[in-house]
Amino acid sequence: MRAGIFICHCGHNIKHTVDVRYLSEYFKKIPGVVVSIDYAFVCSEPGQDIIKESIENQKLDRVVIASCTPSLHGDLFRDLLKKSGTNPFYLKRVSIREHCSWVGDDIEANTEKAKRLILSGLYAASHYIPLEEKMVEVNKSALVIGGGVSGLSAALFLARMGIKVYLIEREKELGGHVRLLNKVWPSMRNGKEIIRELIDEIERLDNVEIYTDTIITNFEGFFGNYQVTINNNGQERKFIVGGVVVATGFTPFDPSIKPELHYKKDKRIVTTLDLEKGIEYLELPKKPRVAILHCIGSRDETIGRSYCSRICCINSLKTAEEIKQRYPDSFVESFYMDVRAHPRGGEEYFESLQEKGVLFTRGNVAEIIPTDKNIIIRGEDTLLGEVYEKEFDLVVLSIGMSTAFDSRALGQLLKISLDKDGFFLEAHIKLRPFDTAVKGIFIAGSCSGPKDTEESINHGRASALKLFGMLNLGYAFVEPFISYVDPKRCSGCRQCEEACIAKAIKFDEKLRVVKVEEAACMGCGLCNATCPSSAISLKGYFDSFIADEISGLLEIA
Amino acid sequence: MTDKTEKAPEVVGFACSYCTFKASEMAGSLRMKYPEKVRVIQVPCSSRVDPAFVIKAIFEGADGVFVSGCHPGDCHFIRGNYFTRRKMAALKEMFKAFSMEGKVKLFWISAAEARKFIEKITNFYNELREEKNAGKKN
Amino acid sequence: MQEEQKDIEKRVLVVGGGIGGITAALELAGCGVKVTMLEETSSIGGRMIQLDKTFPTLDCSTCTLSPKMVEVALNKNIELISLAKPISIKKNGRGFKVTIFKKSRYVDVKKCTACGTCFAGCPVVMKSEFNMGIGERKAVYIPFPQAIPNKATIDKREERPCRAACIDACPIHTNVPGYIRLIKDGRFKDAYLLIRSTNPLPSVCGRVCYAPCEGVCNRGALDASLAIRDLKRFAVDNFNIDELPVPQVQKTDKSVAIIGAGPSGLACAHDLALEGYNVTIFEALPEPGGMLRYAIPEYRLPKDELEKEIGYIKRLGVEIKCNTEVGKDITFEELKNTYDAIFIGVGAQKGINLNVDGEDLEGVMDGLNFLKRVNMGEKIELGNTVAVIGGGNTAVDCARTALRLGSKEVKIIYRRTRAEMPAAYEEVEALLKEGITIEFLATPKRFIGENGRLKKVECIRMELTEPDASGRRRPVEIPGSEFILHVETVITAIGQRPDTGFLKDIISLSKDNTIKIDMKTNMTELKGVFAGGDVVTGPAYVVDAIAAGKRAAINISRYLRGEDPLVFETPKSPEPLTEEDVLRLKEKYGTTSRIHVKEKDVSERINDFSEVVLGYDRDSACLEASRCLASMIEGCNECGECKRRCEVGAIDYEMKDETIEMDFDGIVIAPGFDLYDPTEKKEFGYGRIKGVLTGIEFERMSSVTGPTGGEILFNGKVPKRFYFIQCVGSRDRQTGSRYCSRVCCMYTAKHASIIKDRIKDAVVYISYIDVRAYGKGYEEFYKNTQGSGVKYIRGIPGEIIEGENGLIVRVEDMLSGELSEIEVDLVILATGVRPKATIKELAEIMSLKLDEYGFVNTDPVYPSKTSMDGIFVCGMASGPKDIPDTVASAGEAASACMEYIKAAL
Amino acid sequence: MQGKRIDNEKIKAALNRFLEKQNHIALGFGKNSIFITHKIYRDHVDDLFLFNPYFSINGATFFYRVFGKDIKALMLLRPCEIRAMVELIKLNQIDPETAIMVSVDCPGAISLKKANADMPHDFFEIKQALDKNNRELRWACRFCREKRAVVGDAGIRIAEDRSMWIFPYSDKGNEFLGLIDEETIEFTGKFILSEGVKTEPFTTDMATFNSDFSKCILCKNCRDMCPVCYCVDCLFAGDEYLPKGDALINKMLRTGTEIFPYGKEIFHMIRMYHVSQTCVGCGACEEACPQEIPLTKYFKGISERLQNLFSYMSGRDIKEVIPYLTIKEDELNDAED
Repeated sequence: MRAGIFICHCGHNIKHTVDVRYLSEYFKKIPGVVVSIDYAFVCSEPGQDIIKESIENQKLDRVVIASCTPSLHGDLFRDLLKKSGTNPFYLKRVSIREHCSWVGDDIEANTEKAKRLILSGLYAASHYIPLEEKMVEVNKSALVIGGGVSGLSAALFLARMGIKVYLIEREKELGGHVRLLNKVWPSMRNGKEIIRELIDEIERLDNVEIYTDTIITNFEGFFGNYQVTINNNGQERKFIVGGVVVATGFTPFDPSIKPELHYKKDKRIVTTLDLEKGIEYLELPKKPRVAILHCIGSRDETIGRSYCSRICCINSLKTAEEIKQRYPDSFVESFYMDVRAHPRGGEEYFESLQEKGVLFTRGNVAEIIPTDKNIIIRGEDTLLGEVYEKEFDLVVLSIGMSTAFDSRALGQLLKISLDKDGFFLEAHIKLRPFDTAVKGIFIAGSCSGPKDTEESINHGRASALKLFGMLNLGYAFVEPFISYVDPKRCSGCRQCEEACIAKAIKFDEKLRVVKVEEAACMGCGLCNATCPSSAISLKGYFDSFIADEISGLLEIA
Repeated sequence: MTDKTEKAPEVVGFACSYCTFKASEMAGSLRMKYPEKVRVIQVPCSSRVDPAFVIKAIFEGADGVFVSGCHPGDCHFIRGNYFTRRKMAALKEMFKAFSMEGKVKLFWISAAEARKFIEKITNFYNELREEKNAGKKN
Repeated sequence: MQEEQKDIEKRVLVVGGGIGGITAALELAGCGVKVTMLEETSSIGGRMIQLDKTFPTLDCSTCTLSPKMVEVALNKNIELISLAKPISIKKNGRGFKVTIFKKSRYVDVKKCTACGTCFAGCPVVMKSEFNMGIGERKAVYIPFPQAIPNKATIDKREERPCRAACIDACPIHTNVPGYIRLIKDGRFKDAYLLIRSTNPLPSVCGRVCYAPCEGVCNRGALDASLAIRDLKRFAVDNFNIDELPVPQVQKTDKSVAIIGAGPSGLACAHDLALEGYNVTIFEALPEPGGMLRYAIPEYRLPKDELEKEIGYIKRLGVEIKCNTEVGKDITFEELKNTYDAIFIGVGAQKGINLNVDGEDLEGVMDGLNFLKRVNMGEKIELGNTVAVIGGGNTAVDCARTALRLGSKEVKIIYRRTRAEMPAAYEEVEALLKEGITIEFLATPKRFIGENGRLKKVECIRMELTEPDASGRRRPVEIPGSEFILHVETVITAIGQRPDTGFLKDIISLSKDNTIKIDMKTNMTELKGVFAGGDVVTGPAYVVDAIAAGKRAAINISRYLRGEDPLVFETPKSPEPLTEEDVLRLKEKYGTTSRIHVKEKDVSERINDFSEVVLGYDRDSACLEASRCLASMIEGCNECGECKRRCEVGAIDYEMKDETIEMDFDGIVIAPGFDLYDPTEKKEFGYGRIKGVLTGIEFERMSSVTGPTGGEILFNGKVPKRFYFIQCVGSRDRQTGSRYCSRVCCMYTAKHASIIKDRIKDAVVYISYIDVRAYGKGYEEFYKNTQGSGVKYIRGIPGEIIEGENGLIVRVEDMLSGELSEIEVDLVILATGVRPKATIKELAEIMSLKLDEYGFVNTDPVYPSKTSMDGIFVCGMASGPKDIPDTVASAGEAASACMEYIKAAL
Repeated sequence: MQGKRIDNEKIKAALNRFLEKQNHIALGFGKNSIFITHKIYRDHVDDLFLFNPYFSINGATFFYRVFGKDIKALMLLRPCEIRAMVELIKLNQIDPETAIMVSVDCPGAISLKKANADMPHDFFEIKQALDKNNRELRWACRFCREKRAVVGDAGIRIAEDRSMWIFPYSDKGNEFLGLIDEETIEFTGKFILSEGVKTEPFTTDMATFNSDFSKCILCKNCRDMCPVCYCVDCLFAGDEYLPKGDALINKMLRTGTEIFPYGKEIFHMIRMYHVSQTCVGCGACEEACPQEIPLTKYFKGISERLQNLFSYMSGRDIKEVIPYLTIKEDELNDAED
């Protein structure tokens, strides 16, 4: 080892409470250290020149820079090493500013601490191996699961960007639930029309293969190279894709789960979705009295559905408007807990319906009693504190969203997790709402939680973009700090595989050892800490580095 | 070192890059003070911390070791710190069996919690110092 | 491959560095597009970084966002331009030609190391935008520790009205505008520390400095110059020097001997001690202080004050050996052998003789010697009539001392006129007030005595010649104008010169006994021997001596470290204001008169040696300080403190705002949002009633990165009762915003749960219309908050009034129908979202259509599509969104932009 | 509970039937010249002992990493041995298809180290001998957590009425029961062995640890004989924890340590942690120790404490996941200090 140690004064910032001169002298005596220099500003241009010259003249193969915290200056020093002709991963940065000179007052103790920190950095660096930023090939093709508005948007985007797309849909027809909507709020355009536009556009492109009436039967591989087997109407097909967008949508809540709603038992009790087919078939009187019941299958802990379905308040409003339009003399009353008209324009819509005479009554309905003549609704108005009993000709249930019926099975196949409600779990609820723990698999639309049309389109396209970014070049850069298996040491116990969050570890049945799928590895190091013999280890954070780092901190040097 | 009458404990900490190490950086930029004998090793995720490291540190002279990561649910690697929690809970149980509870600590310190970082490690240090010096006097 | 190459060359402009902009930029960069990101403030992060925690997981906002911000900084495809905004956009084919205005940062980002030295010293304290005004920041600042770019910014808003001539006039370049600003802001301790940072003897200078600064003060051209010295004294008097800590410094093994414990020696010792050298001062007299102790009378500079200053220098570890005269008690050679460097600062302490007859008479004495004897406590009988010869400060001091010693008639004889008197103006004023007369244009010809004792002085009248080539008017005798004065004592004070006898044969001296030094290095001809102060320059002022000592200290330190000496640049000469400036400033700021410092009554003060000048009280000090022109402006006033402190030379006041032109293929705008200012909702009393806050203010108050470090404090106490009001400025026709802001329900629930978590016995009420917990996990969060004991009240309060023990909220609970009055400590208004003010500007230059509220118009099926082809919008700019929705919309905008630029191929 | 009533001969017959097939082998207890010991039967069983009064090694120790030979092995072993095998299956060291694991009620054993060949081999006789003379019962057996044959694919249990039964616990177990010429009937009686001894959580201190381990010579026999220490290349083969050669000299020079062998505390502590969830407490390590260090006390004590933390028991059920490999979001909420 020919190590160079560069200790930065950072002006007064380090020098003030750390005896840098003593340190540079001290490290000159450590075996393996060829250069030990303290300098006013190592990051300045003359400072960088000193490092560069030292590397070139002294043939340094390890560079320890003791200065500010590693996150400052980004890649500056790593690039410097590269420019000087050394592997950039021979660099060790030791923070003696944020973690030493700034946090202690005692010069003697600080100097001692800095000495230990640099020493442990040096020990760690002595074990360093050269790393490289590798590239792996990825397949420029994508699988989009689900042909609803979200999936269609994703597929269309990917196809437009030149990615080969396999779009599969479990139903016989594309379009998902939007296809069933008479009017899509807020544009009030016909759902079928919106879907038609998307499909027309997709069909115009020659790089999309559409499979309806299709399910996935097998799914293997890793980011960049997933092997998919589908069953298309009885026929098996196989293809390879680089990544996946899951947009399996939702299943509308079935109110017959709650017998007290009398759904399907009484024709006069319908859901908002039923009404999308039109009102005419209901044969209502000229001045119908209509009740709209919010939160059916949502915010209801008695059936284990505590979540809000996000779309049903607007759906209720839309229904009310439609009834009012068709029957101007109708009486429409909406029974609600909170009117969640949060989308853009929603509040104004809510107000306009109030103006049109739709009555909004706060309070859940306690009882629905169908009689021959009409349907009696009993409940308590929580605003007025009065118990009411009202008669209606029609009761509309504003139903929420349930998870897609096949989520669990698909999740198991794709190795992606579900949340407590059975929707797909995102990597981070705020900032990574489309990512899953598995690299190259994205979730979009209502399969990760209830969303309206606009949000589903957003999701579909945004997750498609993310996938496109990963597939675009046909290859992907692999992080240098990923796990690596020494096959000679691996016992094949598969503990790492079981624990791996990114599911980036694969077992080789023949050799009986595990293998890291480099493109999929996130670089957390959990596998390394799980393997009892450290046969799998995280590059940049090998056991030997950290073990010696510990020694450096504790040895009486 | 400076105080000759008192033995200062050695503390080694493992801090995850995304939360606790960031908090320690922030503590530095805010010039908060903590004992010089507390030194931190940066790891990508607290789940990289092999309990063997902790054991090694303890038997090579550390009086206390702490492992600190993101709050449960906040892990950059999605679930890494839950594994840390299991492993460290077990390790702490093991140390408890050896009547060495208090030598190993697990903290959740987010990137913004520089103050919590200081509080936690200073308290830890003080506990260890008391213990170390009480032992000496007896 | 060919096609991909083209892709890579595509450029997209992202306007706004909040979570929306960051997401869009990262997504685009991930697809190989070159992204230029503009952020109007000095750091990206937007609103989200201000948040403490995010709902519904209550995870830390900093933790989740800062890695993304770092990613932006590291991504090689993203160029981040902070403090910048587009000012014009022209469509150029399918692409755009954009003119970008780049406000200058005044800090070289390449050099800045984010060490924070600059803001520690900056005297201009401003409200922190990051902390919503609840906390403070300096005019040079990094908004928060995780800022990207993590570089300092100088908040300079306008040019300083004056030229800060004071700084240039001061030999030690005291940061006058800085400490005056701090006094104005009531930060007396900071003012003291700022003065102290360049001046080792501030108490002395606050009393006896000749204040060249005041002479050149630009305010003087408007009305009257600032009372700079008196303000300094005020700052000094308000600080107990015993509280000044001794900084820990690294000791070196080098030692320095200083000869003379006068101002130059003390200053030199002070600075060297701070550098870690072992310093010993050798002083011939019994006490340290030199002229400060032995020449300046007690009534001007109380010995206690001097003692304190010297005491601190001793605390720094400087050893002062008194009664040790070099050349007598110890040889110079010995010093040279024992010490690594020597500084000679023995001053000029030998009075100059008049060279007239009778100077040896009893009753004729040397002024310096006289003062020294008095200061040493000797009782001197002067008789009733005393004449003092000379017009300098020593003469004035002698005269006033004589008066205090009991002489009835004290007269000064000076050969020129009042205008030429070198003594300080106010000293002469004080002297005249005390009843001392001055005989101008006269000079003694001889002293006449009887029995060896002085009886009379024969003087002669003088007149001044026309100015000579140097502009000086020399006095010449008027022949035959002799006259006699009857006096009992004459004190001569016509000048002094160094007493450097002990250096004879060691160093060559000039005629007037001064030592020659290399003015660049402060070194004498002997290696390692330095000199400064009166012994070099001849008699000068205290602050000159201090400056000389400080300069010598710098080069002694460099000499001992083996570095090249620092060559001192000739200081910039003080600049006066131009006449136009004066007129303009007069109009702008008006004229005021100087607030004079209080003095002791004449009748009282002439009886003893108590201090004459009494100093300012707080109010008058602040008032006087507020006259400073440099303190009139908001933001940086270029006092130069940061520049002086920055070790990498990153500060550049000369930096100019720039406009740059760039070409882009597509544009994504994510300007974000503003929050509703609830002042107009009078019933809630925001801005009027203390204790009514907005949600974001509470956010900063409760944030671990906020000014209190996460402790919820109000008036220094932990509040227990909270009242949240939702829908303030949302769903509200009165304020013209019928829309729902989408985030307030949840952030209120979040605040409530944070309170419940941190303050166990807190009582929390939330007024609402509908609770819109629509997002993933939101409903559960709302239910948990309710479950933790937070009381939800349906209905918005009608009024908030101040009660005896807090605020009284009048509200009708629409569920129970009860009208109640609830007493609470804090009321927090969940203010709604408003379109960002800059959206209007952007819309104008980009020809975008806005909706009735001012949000950008979009199409629900193409959620990021604006009315301008190629410009896409995301985040709150197109209507309220929470974070996940913003992230989704940013992704969508990026994808639309990708499609747009792809289609251009 | 449905099972078959059996005796030694019926088992033997079933085994012989099992061994008729190609590649079928059986592992049980047989006799070497002096002692009852592990024995592999290839095609015929003659001297089968269901109960072994001596404990020398854990049968699982040598029966892992058997793959791809199409071998089917039938194990008739002690519960602790079967439990170790279950853990090894979880650790992918034994192909679950390879082994049919039949546990047998264990009367306890004496250490082979201290044995004369005078022990009986009948369950009751062994039990009686050990009950009478408590001194000889191994420490591990005295505090055995599971003597009952309730683990594996099937278990041979002794009833209070001295009758012997076999019960299937899995499909593989049923397969083996199929070879026994007996009707499956309902067992209604009581078993002679009841649940294992409940012990207080193990507690010690460093002083005791140091004195107990002071004699350690770092021969690592304990590791080699541990059934669940399965790694092909041990962590301690590297220099990170137990430096050797140059690394050792470096370490000595750097730390000033003179104590030799270096790092035995680290070795035992880390090993203790490594096996904490999989240790079955069989005490094979102690049998292997030449220095008579009471290893079982530590390894068994620690592992039981750590397993209890996750309500886990090694070898209980093949479907239980080793606790370090899985998580729950809502657990251990007091783990933070």
